[in-house]
Amino acid sequence: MGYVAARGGTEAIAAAEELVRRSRLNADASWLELDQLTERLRYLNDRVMGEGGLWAPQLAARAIRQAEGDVIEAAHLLRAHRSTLPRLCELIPADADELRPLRRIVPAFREVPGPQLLGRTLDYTGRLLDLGDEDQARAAAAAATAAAARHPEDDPAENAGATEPPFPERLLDVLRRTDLAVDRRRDDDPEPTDISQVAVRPGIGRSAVLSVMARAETGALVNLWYRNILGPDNHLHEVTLGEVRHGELPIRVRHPRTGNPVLLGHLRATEVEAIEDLDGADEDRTRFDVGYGLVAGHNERKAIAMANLDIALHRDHSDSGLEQSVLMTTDGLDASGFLEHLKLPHYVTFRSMIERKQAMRTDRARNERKGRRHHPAPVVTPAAEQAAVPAGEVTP
Amino acid sequence: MTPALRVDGLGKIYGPGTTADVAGTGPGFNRVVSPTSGGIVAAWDVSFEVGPGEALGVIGESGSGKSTVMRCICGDEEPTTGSIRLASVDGGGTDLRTLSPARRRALRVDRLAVVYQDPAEGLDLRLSAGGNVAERLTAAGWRNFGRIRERASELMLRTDVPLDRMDDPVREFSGGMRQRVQLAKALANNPPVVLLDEPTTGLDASVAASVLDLIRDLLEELGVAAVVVSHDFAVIEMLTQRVVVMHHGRIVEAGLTDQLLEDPQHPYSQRLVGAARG
Amino acid sequence: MTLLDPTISPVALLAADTSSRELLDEFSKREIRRAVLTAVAVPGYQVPFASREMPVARGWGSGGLQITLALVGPEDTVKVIDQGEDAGVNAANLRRLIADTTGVDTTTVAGEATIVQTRHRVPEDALGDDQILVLQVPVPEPLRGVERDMTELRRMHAEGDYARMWVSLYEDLVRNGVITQTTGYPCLVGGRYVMATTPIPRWDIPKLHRSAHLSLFGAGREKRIYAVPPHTDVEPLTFDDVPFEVERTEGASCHRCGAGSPDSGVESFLVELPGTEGGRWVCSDTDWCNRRLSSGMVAR
Amino acid sequence: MSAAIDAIRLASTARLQGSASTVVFRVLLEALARPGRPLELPELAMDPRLPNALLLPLALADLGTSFWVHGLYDERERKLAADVVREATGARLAAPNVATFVVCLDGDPSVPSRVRIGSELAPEAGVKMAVQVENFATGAPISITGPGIAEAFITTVGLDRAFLKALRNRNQPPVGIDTWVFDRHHRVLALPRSTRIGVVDDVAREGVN
Repeated sequence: MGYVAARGGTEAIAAAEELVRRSRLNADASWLELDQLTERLRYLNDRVMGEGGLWAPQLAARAIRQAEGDVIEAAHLLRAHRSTLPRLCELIPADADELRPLRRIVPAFREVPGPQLLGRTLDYTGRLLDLGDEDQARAAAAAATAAAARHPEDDPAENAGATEPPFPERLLDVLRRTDLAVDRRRDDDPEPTDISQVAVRPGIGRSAVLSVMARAETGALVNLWYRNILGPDNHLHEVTLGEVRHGELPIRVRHPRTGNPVLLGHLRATEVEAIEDLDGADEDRTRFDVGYGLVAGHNERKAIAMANLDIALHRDHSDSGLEQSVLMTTDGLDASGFLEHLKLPHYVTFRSMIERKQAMRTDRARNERKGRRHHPAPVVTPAAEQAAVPAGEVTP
Repeated sequence: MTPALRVDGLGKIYGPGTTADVAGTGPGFNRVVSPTSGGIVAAWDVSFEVGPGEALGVIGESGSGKSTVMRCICGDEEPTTGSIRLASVDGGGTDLRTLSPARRRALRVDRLAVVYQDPAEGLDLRLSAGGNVAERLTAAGWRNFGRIRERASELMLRTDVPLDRMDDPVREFSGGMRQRVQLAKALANNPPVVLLDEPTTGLDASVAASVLDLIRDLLEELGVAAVVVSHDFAVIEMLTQRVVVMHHGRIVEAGLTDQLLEDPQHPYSQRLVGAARG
Repeated sequence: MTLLDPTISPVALLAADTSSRELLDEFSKREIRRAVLTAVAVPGYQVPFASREMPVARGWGSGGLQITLALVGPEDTVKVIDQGEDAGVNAANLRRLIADTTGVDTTTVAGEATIVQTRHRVPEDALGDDQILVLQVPVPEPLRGVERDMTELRRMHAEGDYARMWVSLYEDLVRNGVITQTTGYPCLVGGRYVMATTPIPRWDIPKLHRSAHLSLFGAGREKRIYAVPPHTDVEPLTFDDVPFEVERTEGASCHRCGAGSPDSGVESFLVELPGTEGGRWVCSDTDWCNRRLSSGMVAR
Repeated sequence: MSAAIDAIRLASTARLQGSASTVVFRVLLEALARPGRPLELPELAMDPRLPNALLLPLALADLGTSFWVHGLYDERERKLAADVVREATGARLAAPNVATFVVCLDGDPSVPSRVRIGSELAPEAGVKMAVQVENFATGAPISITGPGIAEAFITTVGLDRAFLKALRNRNQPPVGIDTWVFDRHHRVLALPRSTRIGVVDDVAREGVN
């Protein structure tokens, strides 16, 4: 029998695909190399890996190029690719204390244990659109790249923390030592939930909620955060950031036969600890509480939103619907996929809708409605009604 | 005869406390907060029975524990200790607290109805008056639209809700009318026991009086067992035959309503009666 | 790599067979299969499953696709329809993906298929006991109209507490004189669970009731799988004295095969082709309509 | 050591991949959709020393799942079966009350009361159980009815009265045990939790049917 193409649809889709393919290749520009994406559009690449839930810089770059820069589409490509790969083992939960910082700031304190390490960030550069000469910029970039290749140790971004101890103590450790902050690090969830393996729903553990946020669409999470600051829901107040770190995190697996940890490599991650000043009537005001955020790549916005939402979720005991919002509405693929499905044909459903509109216009329906408005006094025999529903004994 | 409702040794402690904290609380100490742990002994050692067709009053000031007792009986809150039995469940042989939450909730359909002070607690204000009654009926398995309409109309008539308002959303109703709808809904499946929590508090005096008249007539006519929780002796006097007085989480006096009003024994009862008569 | 190589994990050996063309690896299929089995054993209950990302958007049939990919074996023949049409864009897209990545045979003829994947329709001809119907589900929760909180929804299903669903039908009747629910009509399955019927039209609901075939429902975005086994009650929620009404328009008949006209003796689900002079009707199940035409049941 | 290698060798015959796992799954699904009807299992390369009941976890288990093998009379057989399943699927061996899959090699009637049945809130936590029997033609007659069954019928499934009663007591849909029964003639039938099992002498006594 083989493959049977149905007339119409298949041809139309093939033609649309060909148009996409041609315009992808046929742009009036040189071919986009993957390193241009991984090295020059770093934030974009990191974001796609974070939302795609897969640390694979080269694959992410391919996805971005194939998606022509559409971030959600690129994340979708990564995730769909991951679906085809077998899951051979589970990672050993990474220890965030092993994160080697490329950047580390502590807004809450002036003098902190370890350095305030600004590192590579856009935060402090003026938002002035660079209108400089293209040729000069190209030359400057080439020179800088060549210089870095000759003396990698001079690279200020890569070696920002080289002179300091690699793992500065956390501000929170200090606060906890002085009993000013509660300890919300827990050991009752030693095997974090892998959200690619289960369907999350309210009531699922904190590790799953954190994972959902780590994989959430950045804009969605930032919006949910802001909406809860300024919008009608009002579950959040602003936190003080105890720690914002971006750095390299070692990733290990257990050897399948020996059970020994084996280092797979490093990924870059952004970690945030948010300090919350409790003010609820039933809360302990004598101590600070803490929210936690950790996302793949360099994405401070998302990690901060995550940390603030984490503590908000803890505070409202899952009573408010915020948990459902976080779990069910922040995934970029889910939201955009459902939105885009509205473009599919809906003429069966629409025909059914028209039919009901017409049914409401029939005389019968009109009479029913009219009858309701001036309902006659009922003729009822209560005894008969009671008999209709036997109220038997409950026997447990 | 098996009482329709029987409550034995009911107690409810909020906060960090344990039963050890009961010591040092109650009327004798003039406090409900445990001096040792800060636990709140909202109700303790509360026992009573209500026979079929009988109405029992529970009176006390706010904070006396009377509403806590009611919420523990109907399942809105889980008591710390004690038992609750209904004649309609296993002939009174089963403590409701041993039932699953699902079974406990299901009792509200036709065994144990509640009328709250705030109609928003007992009604879905977005639904029509008839729809609110229909919810109870469909929960009990009614599947005939015409019969549901008839039963809802009958209940509207019985609770003095004008029939031409039956299909209007309850949120458009006045407070008194909402309370009538709540009564209609509570009585939809002829439950043998009804709990009424401050059913007329917050209503204008004239509206309250007519709702009270209605409740009294319904209780007499339907023969249900009722527990009426109120801070107001006028309500208790009008609706109940027996009464228990609660103070700082304990029952301090119990008796026939007219006798207790005539000759209160406990100083707290005397104060309450005095205030009501004053 | 030898069989007894102690450095190879058992899992890697099991995974090694996975062909690179496949959209799901062996373990993903197993997880979906476990959910499918639970769904069949608990008719109408929405079984949570992990739901892999597919190369189609969430909402474009990723749930149905996952079920089909977890089902198809070498002996299968697959038919895919959207709105009743084999040529619909969603159907064409999914059919191509399924065929290209599994090598399975495809067909447009309902009777030849062992698996029929569909969006929004059940084929007009009754499926047999050797066929499986896979329905793409955008919104699996039938109670969402009366309750938004997922924890409460879970409780309502657990306790079979559907009073509020009934009340919504009551209120609908009171306000509108008819039950206005259009497609995806809520049904009680096996007397226990209220189920969302994808959005298939009411016309198709009777085809799920005590059917010879197994129906599987896949909601990829919401990560739920549910099922109606063969010979299982699927009862549309309605009051005893309010008949369940399917879509039917007085005087409408298919302009191609005549279905729906008094002398044709058959009816099908028709969709309208609007026109200036009142529009024309056509069968939504194009394969069924085509077969009527080609078998000479109707004069062209 | 040799036992371990034996298990690895046997597992290599029992590792269901690609179309083998698909066809086994399809038979298990078909059986579940039509309870009580015996179906032929597909031809497989599995070593004949391994009982067919292992096919349930072999086709469906993986790294994220757990299983338990029960067999009272032959500890070596039980141990070997468990090693093979673990080696062929990566699934963890677990206690009966938490395992995703349970394989009962001997029809011990204590088994149904020892496995997990899920809850109203999570029926999916009910166990998937495989039971090995000799022959479907033997055992206590039962009447079965429910989803997937057009008309109630009476049959035997190779299980004795005690086991069937234990199973019936645990099946309170939506919670319960989904059971596949494998016989020595390369056949399987299923009794999902939705199937109402009447043990025939009880049925007769109650005057039903």
